[in-house]
This record gives sequence, structure tokens and C-alpha cells, in this order.
Amino acid sequence: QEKPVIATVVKISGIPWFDRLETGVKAFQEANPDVEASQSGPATADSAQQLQIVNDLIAKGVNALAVVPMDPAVLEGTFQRAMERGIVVVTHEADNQINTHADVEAFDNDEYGAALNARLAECMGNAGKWTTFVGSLGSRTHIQWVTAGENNAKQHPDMELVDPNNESFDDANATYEKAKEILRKHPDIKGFQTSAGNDVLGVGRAIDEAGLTGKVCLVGTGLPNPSADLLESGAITAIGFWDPQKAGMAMNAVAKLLLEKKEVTDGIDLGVEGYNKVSVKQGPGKGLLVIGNGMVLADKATYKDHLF
Amino acid sequence: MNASRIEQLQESTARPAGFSLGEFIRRRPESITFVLLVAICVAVAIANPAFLQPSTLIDIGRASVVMGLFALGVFIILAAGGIDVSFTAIAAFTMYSLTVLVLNHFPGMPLLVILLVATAGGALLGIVNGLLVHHLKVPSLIVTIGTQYLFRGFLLSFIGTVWIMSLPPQMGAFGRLPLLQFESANGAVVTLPVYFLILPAAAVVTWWILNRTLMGRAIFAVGGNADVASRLGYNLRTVHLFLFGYAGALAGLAGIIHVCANRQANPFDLVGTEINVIAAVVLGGARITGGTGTVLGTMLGVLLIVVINSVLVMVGIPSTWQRLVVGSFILLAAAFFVTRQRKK
Amino acid sequence: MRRTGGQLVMLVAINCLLLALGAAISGGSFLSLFNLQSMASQVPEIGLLAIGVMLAMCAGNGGIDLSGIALANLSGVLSAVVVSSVLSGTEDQFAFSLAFIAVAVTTGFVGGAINGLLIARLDITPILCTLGTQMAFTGLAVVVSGGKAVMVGSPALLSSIGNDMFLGVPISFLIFIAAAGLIAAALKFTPYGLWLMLMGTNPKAAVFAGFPKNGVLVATYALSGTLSGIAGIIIAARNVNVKFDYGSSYLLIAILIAVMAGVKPEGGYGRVICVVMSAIALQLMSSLLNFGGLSNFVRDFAWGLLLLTFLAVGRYDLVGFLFPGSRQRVGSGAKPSSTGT
Amino acid sequence: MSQPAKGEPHPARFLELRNIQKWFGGVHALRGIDLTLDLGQAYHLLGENGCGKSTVIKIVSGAIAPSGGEIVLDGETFTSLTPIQSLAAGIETVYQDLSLIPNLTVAENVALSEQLVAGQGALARLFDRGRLRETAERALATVGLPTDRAFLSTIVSDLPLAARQLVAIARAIATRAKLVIMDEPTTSLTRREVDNLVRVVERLRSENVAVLFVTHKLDECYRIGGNVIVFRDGQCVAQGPIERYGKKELSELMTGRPIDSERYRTARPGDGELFRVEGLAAPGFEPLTFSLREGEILGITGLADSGRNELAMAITGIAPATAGRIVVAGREAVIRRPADAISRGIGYVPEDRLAEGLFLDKSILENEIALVVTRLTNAFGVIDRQKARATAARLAEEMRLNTKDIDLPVGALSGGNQQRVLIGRWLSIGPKLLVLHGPTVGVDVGSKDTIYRAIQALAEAGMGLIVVSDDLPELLQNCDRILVMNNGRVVAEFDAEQADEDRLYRAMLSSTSTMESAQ
Ligand SMILES: Nc1ncnc2c1ncn2[C@@H]1O[C@H](COP(=O)(O)OP(=O)(O)OP(=O)(O)O)[C@@H](O)[C@H]1O
Ligand SMILES: Nc1ncnc2c1ncn2[C@@H]1O[C@H](COP(=O)(O)OP(=O)(O)OP(=O)(O)O)[C@@H](O)[C@H]1O
Ligand SMILES: [Mg+2]
Ligand SMILES: [Mg+2]
Repeated sequence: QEKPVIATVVKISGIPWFDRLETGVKAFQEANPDVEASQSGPATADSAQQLQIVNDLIAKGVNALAVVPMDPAVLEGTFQRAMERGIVVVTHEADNQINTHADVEAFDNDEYGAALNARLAECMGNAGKWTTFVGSLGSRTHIQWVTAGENNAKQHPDMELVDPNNESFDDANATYEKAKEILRKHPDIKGFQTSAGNDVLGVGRAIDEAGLTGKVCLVGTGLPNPSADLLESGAITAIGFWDPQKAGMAMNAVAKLLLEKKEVTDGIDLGVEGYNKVSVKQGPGKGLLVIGNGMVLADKATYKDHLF
Repeated sequence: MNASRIEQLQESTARPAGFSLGEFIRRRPESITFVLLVAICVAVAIANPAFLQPSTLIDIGRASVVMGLFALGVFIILAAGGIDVSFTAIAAFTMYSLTVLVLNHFPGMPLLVILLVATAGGALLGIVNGLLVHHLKVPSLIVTIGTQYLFRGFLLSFIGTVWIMSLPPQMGAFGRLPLLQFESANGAVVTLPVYFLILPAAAVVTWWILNRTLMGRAIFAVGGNADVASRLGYNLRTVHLFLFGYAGALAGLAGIIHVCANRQANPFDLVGTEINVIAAVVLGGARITGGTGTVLGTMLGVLLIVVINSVLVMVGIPSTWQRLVVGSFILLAAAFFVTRQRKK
Repeated sequence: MRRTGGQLVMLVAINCLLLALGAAISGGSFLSLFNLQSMASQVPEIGLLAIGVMLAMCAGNGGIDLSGIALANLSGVLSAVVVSSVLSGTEDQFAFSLAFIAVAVTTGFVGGAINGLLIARLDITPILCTLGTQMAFTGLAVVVSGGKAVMVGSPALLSSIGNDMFLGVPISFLIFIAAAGLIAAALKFTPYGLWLMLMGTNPKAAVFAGFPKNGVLVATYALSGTLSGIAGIIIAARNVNVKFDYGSSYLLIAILIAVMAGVKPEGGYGRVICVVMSAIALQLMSSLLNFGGLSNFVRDFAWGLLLLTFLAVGRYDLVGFLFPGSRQRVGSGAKPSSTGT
Repeated sequence: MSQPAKGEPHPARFLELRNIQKWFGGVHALRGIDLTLDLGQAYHLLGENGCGKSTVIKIVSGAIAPSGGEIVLDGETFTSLTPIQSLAAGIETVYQDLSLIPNLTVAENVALSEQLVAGQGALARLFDRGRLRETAERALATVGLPTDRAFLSTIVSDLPLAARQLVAIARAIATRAKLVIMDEPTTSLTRREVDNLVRVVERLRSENVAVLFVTHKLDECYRIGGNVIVFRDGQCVAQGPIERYGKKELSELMTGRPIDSERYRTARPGDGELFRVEGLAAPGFEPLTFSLREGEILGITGLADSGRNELAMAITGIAPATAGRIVVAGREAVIRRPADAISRGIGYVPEDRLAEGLFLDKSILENEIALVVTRLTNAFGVIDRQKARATAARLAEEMRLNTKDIDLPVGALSGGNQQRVLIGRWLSIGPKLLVLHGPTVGVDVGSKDTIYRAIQALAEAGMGLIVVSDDLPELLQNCDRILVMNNGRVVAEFDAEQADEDRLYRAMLSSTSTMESAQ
């Protein structure tokens, strides 16, 4: 009697975010010895490499895929083929994925973007120049967040968005250079809203080194541990995130439910913190959109509760 | 006294021959790089006078350090007729392994020792390149593609992938140690860190090696014609080992500076930027076929790339257009370069 | 010719070895029809790009094409944007597919021809030129698509290119083999092929012999670009969407494949069949590692090792040692005495 | 290591080779060479292409290791040498390919070796730039090159070939050498430069330096004097004072068969005009006009910078003319690039066959059909293999290649055979006019003979030939007429049958000497 295999595939292996996610997969495995759960991911941040891994896993004959798509669009065709072969497909960070049985989101992306911006506006006193960073223009969620942020900022007529949507490529050093440049071009800038996990580090360092800590606000997605120093110094105003560990567990939980042919209904408890009462809607395709309540905004005072 | 054409030769070399711009450019291609650099700066300054602040210069200088060190290594290999794409992997390998080492085993290691070990470690990996290039007798591009995969694969599979966010304190402090610091109009502090000095120092050392030592001449000789150089008594093995060892040492140094400056050690960093560095060196006037180029030109090429990359926001090019602009610019510069160089 | 009969033998041997190894560790499921089909449908993208790199390398004079994947993405993106603004992918499925293919191939061709013209006419070093066009093509794709993925959908024809089999073989793979076959034939049987290889061996002699040098160069890069265009179509067909930054790791892998296939980086020699075998070997190896559940970093490491091993094997003539029949036999026909009159 | 043993009687034995063997893969290039060289003597190493001359020199200078035998250098015995050992012992070599580093300056090329050798090849050293200058100046002055700063810092690849050859010689004598080896040092030197070289050699000998020449030009051997060493097929077949041997005898020793150096040209040209240039001009030569009849062989000579090279390149479209007309068989031909010339039936066999002519890695087949592939295709644009093979085989046959295997890479052929492949390629287009530039440069007596016969046969078939060369006997033996160029003008025209070397030579220098006397 073979145990069903749930394969988790992340965007890129080895980076802190997905290492944290892997702890979730491992925790899930421990709690559910009746399945086989494991995680893999490409060595480079390249959707083609991820595609290959997914393809090989399908060929290998796994029972369920839990994928964090590098680029949801790239995986559509493959997911379709996988579903045709009876493989359960669960995704994360891909609320536009058409070919999936269920997409698990930690929160509503628009709400998250608005929340980040609200925190930024508060720090800026609802006035002044601000700008945004995205990992890359192709990153859908990042664009969603900054767009929601822009919409939120419209409530405050004194907030002026300048040179928006700078690409950071999730590279702290490149972000740092770009932030310096923006500080030079707009000496009176007051706020940064960033999206990719490393952006707060780059922008924060630029603010810190320029001695503008406290004068310029910075709110963005980031992880507590890496951001600790800059949060302490005040260069980062606040970070927003969700716990990838929980997301990993939730993904696997949904996959297991689907494997067992159980229904995922609105308000169901996935048994994971932040996903105790998920909202379940119809997704963009035939699949479900499972939205949890896992958003966390942390600042100097609160980040220590979430050290990872 | 001798055959006529030798006399003519004598005449023609004796005659100052006036000043010919074409000839000057042919001999000193880096002058084009310089002109381009100035032209861009002027254009940007006109488009946005905010460009003209001392902090711009300092930021450009600071951003050039890592790329500049890489470029010096690439240049000396290019001068000897080779090409290297593994230097970023060498840098990533040394910087990450060393940071792990210091953090876990020698927390008190003085900074100077760290820098030396990084340099030595890079040199060691470079020598592996040199040995392979010399003994396998294949173009170094191919060998170094192989070693790039090898080094990076080894680093990520066997040494670690976890980012190190809190560096050993001495390294973090070095990254912040100011050489020059002043406050700009908006109250922002502009800092030129001490590590910047490493670039000019390395440039001078490289220049000195290339122009004052026999090794330097041997490198150019090998770049001119390796077979002939070996017949004339230049030991190709020594030259290859030195060459790749030196480039590796520079890469190791660049890696550790990258870590200190960024205040984090990310093993995924750096790899993928090698083509840009090669472009910088070639834009600095070194021919990709080897045997030519100058340290000054290399530095100008690096500045050119850094400046292009860092003025896009200044002139307000929307980020969707930035790649297209940089790409077109490289093409334009290359075309300009080639046509000017060809006119004799 | 002779020197590399061995290369092919060696590549075939490696492929067999990898298949056997896969069968051994997976208990046979590596050799299942589905997995073979799955791997076969993964080869074409990178294989086509590697053939493009090979062509550029063969032209000599530092020829290389770094713009392959960028151009493939541009072809897909541009074609998707242009065609879907005129036709609907759900209604006129067939027309949409044909138009998509036509625009993508044309884009690839034009992009490649631009490379060729810049290199032949302006004399820009290929590495620098294709580096510039790589950025420019990617940039153009970003501008056209706004940086977002562009939906292509699964209109009839395209979808069968991406998903269907013909006699159990993925159609995309058949397209790849057909394209490779055509190129191989062009290299072997047409004046173009002869010119390209001779020019790669000695560009100066090619000028003295009055070869249409610029024509050959432009044709070579245009061909390479067209292959990128086809790769773009396959990517679009398989993934339903196209995006500017797909396959960023393909740049070096394509070169790796070409080199493993024994293509001479200094020009004048390369065989399409070897490139195809080499691409398949790489695919087998990476699938094997995924099957074994090994980290993908190990794969990079293994590739590096494999490449260096290949070089060492070539250098120390281990092929000749293992397969004496394929050994070079220079000099066998010539008599070392002086000319009889 | 090897200091000269003091107090030894004169002449001192410097170098001795004992039973030296060399295998290249399956080729037995040297089959037991025994040689002795004494200080203060001049030696001429003669032999056909591929008989092993260069190989011996490379072994002596440490560039390659022998497969067997021993080398006794200054009393010390070695099985092989490194370049540094050889240089340190005082052996300086001017290689056939000159072995200059193209991207370094004249001074560095001439004088850097001295410091390299002084340090036993160690590279981690500074070099003394003052000494570099001094050494270079001294050596350059000896060979008659300028010694000013500008010249010293000229990049070698910017120099004309003749000057490069002199620079290479200057390097060889820059140090206190004991043996100077020159592998075909005079291929691109004119007679005056050779005269100067003779003086240099005299001086070296008077300073007790041994000089070893490798050459195909027998005349020069007699001018220089000394001893001859004759190789055939990797063996030494004769050694002794040159006076003992006649020219003909030497040729026979080299080839192993009699060669007559009579005039090859026996046929007469036809009457019809085949080719004419009118007022043709390009950078390098002034407007000039001449014509060629069917089956005529026209020689063109002059010093290297007389414009003869430019003229050849203008006719063949390599460096197109800027003014004037070219008329082929009564029709004006516009020649802007090589393809134009080829389509008009004008072929060009360049001087540097390795760099400009052959595709060394490629087969004889591919080399031979390179020009005519488009004619060998069928309706689908596909090359007809059979036709191609037949064409190549026919050309190989016609040019009497010593191999029938047309799949053999051209690089595996000997120099003479390579040249024949190149000429054969041009025959494939059925040319009306063939321009041969230095057709026998670096080709041995035996191969020369074959090439000359081929040239005559082509002329007899009605083809026009222009032979550009500074090998005067070659022109006198083969041509109908000879044009002498000087400073971009034709200064004299000779009927080859009436002319002799002396008159040609005076014409070559004529206007320069007027210039000289005017100064
Ligand atoms: N680089 C090489 N590699 C392998 N074999 C070679 C190479 N060069 C020459 N050979 C072989 O050595 C043979 C002898 O060459 P050699 O120069 O003696 O020919 P040859 O009969 O003297 O011709 P010619 O009279 O035209 O000079 C060649 O025909 C060839 O087969
Ligand atoms: N590297 C090599 N590999 C294989 N064969 C070689 C090599 N070098 C020389 N030979 C062969 O060794 C023989 C001797 O060559 P070598 O160059 O000494 O002739 P040579 O007498 O100098 O001829 P030439 O007058 O053309 O300069 C020839 O058959 C040649 O083809
Ligand atoms: Mg011979
Ligand atoms: Mg020789």
C-alpha cells in the first residue's frame, strides 16, 4: 500500500523564505504520516527551471502538487496536463492561476497592499512624495500590492507618487543603488512602499547610510529576522508578511483534503494558524480560491513575536 | 646606406606626422570611452541638473568598486587572449564560505586577515581555472563556463544556501567605515566608504604588473601570440596560472567587499553579472581577441556602464523602458566604437 | 569530420548510460512512455537555442549568440500582443494560431537579421552585439507587454503543438527534429553550409575566395533568430502564456550544450546531430536528478563536472582509446616521399 | 649552466646532435640526424619542403622535444632542451614565421628576451627599461633599422613585412649569442637588404658566433659562403664546405633526382588581347596601363612597397582600384570585390597561402570546390556530391597532388602540395587570367619544378598569367615579359628572354637611386 505523495515546488530553493516554507512542509509531514510530503525547487529564479521540475514530478507520478509558481502563466499548460492525469494541483501566491484545483492565499492581496500603504501614510503624516518598488514588472502580486497602495493613497491628496514601480529584481544591492538615486533625485521624498522580500533591506540600508532614519518612512514586505537590525535602527518603519511556514502547511492541508476527495467549503478550518476560518470562493478558473487571514504587519515593537 | 624603404621608414617615424585624430583613436581607443562618458554626463546634467551634486560622484565611485575589481581581472585575462566567466562564481564561493567560516569558527579574525584569506581563496580557485585552461588546451570561455557551474553548484549544494544577515561585526564595521563624509542639502549624509580605496589601489597594482614587470609583458605577449611567446621562453604555464590566479584573487577580494558593503552574505548573489563586466571591459577598448587594452580604459568602461545604469532614474526613463535603453546604448556605443576604430 | 565521429559515439553512449541509470534508480518508471514523452517535450526549447548558438559559433571570429532566449521571448510576446489585437484566440482558433506562428517566426528572423547586419556591416564583436540586442529585445518585450505575462491561450493548432503527440512522439519534439534536420541538411548539402564552415576556419581566406561574407553572416544570425522564433512558439504553445523573462538560465545552458556537442568555439566546425544528442543528454541528466529527488544545485555542479570531463576526454583522446575505429587517420593517404613526376 | 670552457682551442665545437629522431604521430620526420656546429662558422641547411629542417631547428631551440637521440651543448649532454635553456646557452633563432609578438613594441620584441633569459625565465621580476632601450638601439642599428624613440615604440604589427623580418634578426643578435639560427630569413628581403644581412653575418662570424641558415635560395648560400648541410626525408645526406658542391649537385642531393634549371617558358603567347588595364590607380600606385595577350605570362616585380602588391590586389578586387578601367576579353569589367573578379574569370593566388588562401582544417575536397559550389548545385540548391567529388579529384589529379585521398585535411599536406591545392582551386573556375603572388615562396626545388610546369601548361591552354614575385630567376625562367615597378609606377619593361637579373635589379632600384643622388 503506497502512501500518496504530495510534492511541494517553490520558486527557488535555498532562500530564507522558502526554507521557512519547508519547515511547514516538514511539520505537515510529521503531523500526517499517512502521506509523503517533500519540497523541491530550482537553483535559479527562472520559471523555465521550475517548469522542468514540475514536469519531471508529473512524469515521476506524484499524487498532488503544491506549487508556488514563479510565474503562474508559465505553468498553466503543464498544470492542465497534470490535472488531466488526475493529479491534484494546489497553488500559492497565484490568485490568477486558471488551471488549479485550489489556490491558497494568506490574505487578500488588495487588502494587503492597502494595509501597507495605510501604515506608510500614517508614518508620513499623510503628506509628501513617495515611491514604490516591485520585484519585477512581471510579478503580478507585487503589482497588485502597489496598485492597491496607490488607490489607498488617493485618500490623501497631499501624498504625491513619484517614479513608481522601480524594479528591484529582489536584489538588495540593486535596490540600494536605485534607492540612493531616488533620494538624490527627490531630496524631499518621504516614503517608500516596497514589495519583494529583499527590498526593505536595500532601501533601508540606503536610508540608514544617508542618515535619514526617522525622516523617511519605509514600509514593505520583508522577513522579521533579516530586517531586525534595520527595524531596530528605525530605518524600516514596518514590515508586512505572512508566514510561509503556515502557508506551506495550509497548501499541503488543502492538497490532502482534495486527495481524500473531501470538499473545501467556505469557513473551513485547515488546522493551521491564520487559516482557521478561510474564505473559499470560485477562482478565475474552475478551481477554488482559498483565502486565509495570515497577514502580519510588524514594527520595531512587535517583530520579535515572529522571529524567523 | 640601406635599402630605400628602410630609409623611408626612418623618415616616416622621425617625422612627427602632425596630429591625426584617427590614428590617436586607433592607438588609444579608450579615448572614445572617455568622450562617451563625458557626453552622457553632460546630457544628463542638462536633462536634470540635480545630477550635478558631489553625492552623485561618490555614489558612482562606490558602486564601481566590485564591478571594477572584477573588470580588472577580466581585463588581464582578456589581454592574454582568454576570457573568463567564472569570476562571479569564484567571488560568491569565497565570500560566502569565508563568512560562514568566520562566523562559526573564527569570530575574532581581524579584518585584514579576512581580506587576505578571501584574496588567497579566490586565487586558489583561479589557479584551478588556470590549470584546466593550460592542460585541457581549450578556449578559456568554455573551461570557465564549466567551472562557473562547478563552483556555484558546489557552493550551493555543499556549503549552504542560507543568507547570512548578521555579519561578523568587524566585517559590518568595515563596510560602513567612512573615508569621506558630508551632509548634503536635504540633511542626508553622503559617505564614501574606506573600501572604495581598494579599487584604485588594485588598478595601480594591475597597471604596475602589466607595464613594469616581465610578467605583464608576458601576459600581453601571450595575448599577441601564445605559440610564439612560448618559443621565446615565456613559460605559458606560469603565465596561465598567474593570470587566472590573479583574476581569482581580485574576484575573491571583490566578493568579500560585496559582503561587507551589503551587510549580508547571499550565496545567490553576483553570478549572472559576468556578461556586464565583460561588456564594460570591451567598451573600455580591450579587444575581445586579446593582446590590447589598458587599465585606464577598463576603468573608464566600468564607469560608463555604472553611469548608464545609474542615470536612468535621473533622466526619468520609466522602468519599462530601461532595458531597451541600456541595450540600445550598448549597441550604439559598440557601433560608434568600432566605426571610429576602423577609420585609420 | 573524422575527429568527431568519436564525439557522436560518446554522446550516444552517455545517453544510453543515463537512460540505464534512470531505469535502475527509478525501478523502470524513468523509461515509462509518459516520462519519455515528458522529457522529449522539454528538449525542444533549449535544443533550438543551442543550435542557434552552434551556428553563430561556426561562423568564427568570436561568433556567439547571446540573444537567443531574449529573442524567443520577444517573438512570443510580440506575436501574442499583435495577433490578439486583431484576432480572437477562442473564436478563429486556426487563423489565430497561424498568424501567431507567422508573426513569431518573422520576429525571430528579423531580430536575427538585425544581429547579422550589425555584426557583418558594422563589424561589431558578436559577443558585444548580441549582448546589446539581448537587452534590447528583452526591453522591447517589456515595453510591448508592460512587463506582464501575455495570454496566448490554447487555440487548436497551437495547443496541439504544445500538448499533442504524433505516433506517441510530442509534436514539439518532431518540430525540433525537423528544424534540426533542415539545418543539418543546409549545412551539409548547400553552398551556404560550405561557406559558413570554411569562413569559420579562415575568415581572411574566405574574403580572398570571394565568398559572400556578409550574406553568410546575416543568413547565419537570421537562421539562429528564426530558431529562436520557433522556440518562442513552442514556449507559447506549451505554457499557454508568454513573458519577457522566461528561461533566463538558458543563456549559458545553450552554450554548454553546444560545447558538449564538440562545436569549436573558434569556428568552422559543428554538427547538428551532436547538438541534438547533447541537448538530450542534458535533459536526461536533469530529469534524472529530479527523479532522484536531488537538489537542483547538485545538478549545476554535475553539469560543470560533465563539461570539464568532456573536455578532458577530448584532450587526452580517451575516445580514440575506447573506440579505436573512430580515430583520426590523418596522413594515411599521403606518401611522405617527394613528388613523382 | 654552460659557461664556455676556458682555454679551449679555436674553433670550438659548440653544438652536436647525435642520432636525433622525431615522430609526429605516425610521421617519422627526423630519422637519425647527426650534426656538429662550430663557433665562428656559417652553415646552410638545405632541403626540400618537409624534409625536417624546421623540426631540427625547433629541437635545438627547445620549442619541441626530440623523440630520441641526444644534444651536446657546450660539452653538456641533454635529451631535450627548454627554450630558456637554449637561449641561456646562447642559441638565438629567427623562426620561419619570424616569431614576433605582434602587439608589443619594436623595442620589447628586440630586447625583452635578453632580460627574460638573464633571469632564467623567471617572470616575477621588474624589467629594466633603460637597458631595454639601449639593447634595442644597438641591435637595430646593426641591422640598419632606425633607432629613434618613435620607431622603438612602434607596434610591430604596424610595420611592413621586410622591417619585421629585420626586427626579428635584430632580436637574434641583440644578445651575446653564440649560435644564430635563421629559418628562411630572406624570403621577404630584397637584394639590398640581403647584402646588409651578409655584412651582419660577416660581423657575427668575426665575433666567433656560429650562424645557421635555412634557405631555399641557393644563390644566397654561395654569396654568404661557409658550409652546407643537406637534408632529405629526415636524414642528413651531405655536409661540407659549399665550394665543394655545384648548384645542380645540391639540387640533386636535395631532391634525389636531377633538376634542370633551364628556362621553363618555351611556348609563345597568342595574338588576341585578353586583358587590359587603362589608367588604373589605387592608393599605392599611380595610373598605369598595360595589356596581356592570350596565353601570355607577365611578370611583375619591384621592391615590396613598389606598388606591385597593391596592383595585384586592385586587379583582383581585394583592394579595389579608385580610378581607371579594366577590360577582360574586350569587355569592361567593374571590379569592386573579389566576387566580381571571380565572375570575370580572374583568379588570385595570394602570397600568404596559410593566412589568406587555405582552409587548413578542411579537406582537400572542400578547399578545391570553395569557388564553384554554386555551380555544383542541382535544381534544389543542393550540392551534387558526386559532381563535387569528381571536380575535386580532377583538380587534384591535374595539380599532381601526392595524395588521392581528397578527404584529407589540407593542413596535413606539405607546403608544396598545399600551394598546388590553392592553384587547383582557381582552375576550378576555368579562369581567363590568374594572378599568382609569390607562387613559390617557401617552396622547395622539387615542388617549384612542378608548379612551374603547371604554370606553363596553363599558359599553353590560353590562360593569361600575371606572376608577381621578387624571385628574379623565377620570373626570367617563366615569363614572356617582365614589368618592373618602382614607387607606384612601371619604370621598365623587359622581354624576359633578353633580360638578366642584373638589369632587372638595377631597374627595381632605378628611381630610388635618382632620388638618392638628388639628395
Ligand atoms: N601537420 C601535419 N600533421 C600530420 N601529418 C603531416 C603534417 N604535415 C605533414 N604531414 C604528413 O607528412 C607528409 C610529408 O610531408 P612533406 O612535406 O615531406 O611532403 P613532400 O612529399 O615533401 O611534398 P612537397 O614536395 O610538396 O614538399 C605529408 O604528406 C603529410 O602526410
Ligand atoms: N606539428 C607537426 N605535426 C605533425 N607533423 C609535423 C609537424 N611539424 C612538422 N611535421 C612534419 O614533419 C616533417 C618535417 O617538417 P619541417 O617543418 O621540419 O620541414 P621543413 O624542412 O622545415 O620544410 P619547409 O621547407 O617547408 O619549411 C614534415 O613531414 C612535416 O609535415
Ligand atoms: Mg618533400
Ligand atoms: Mg621549415
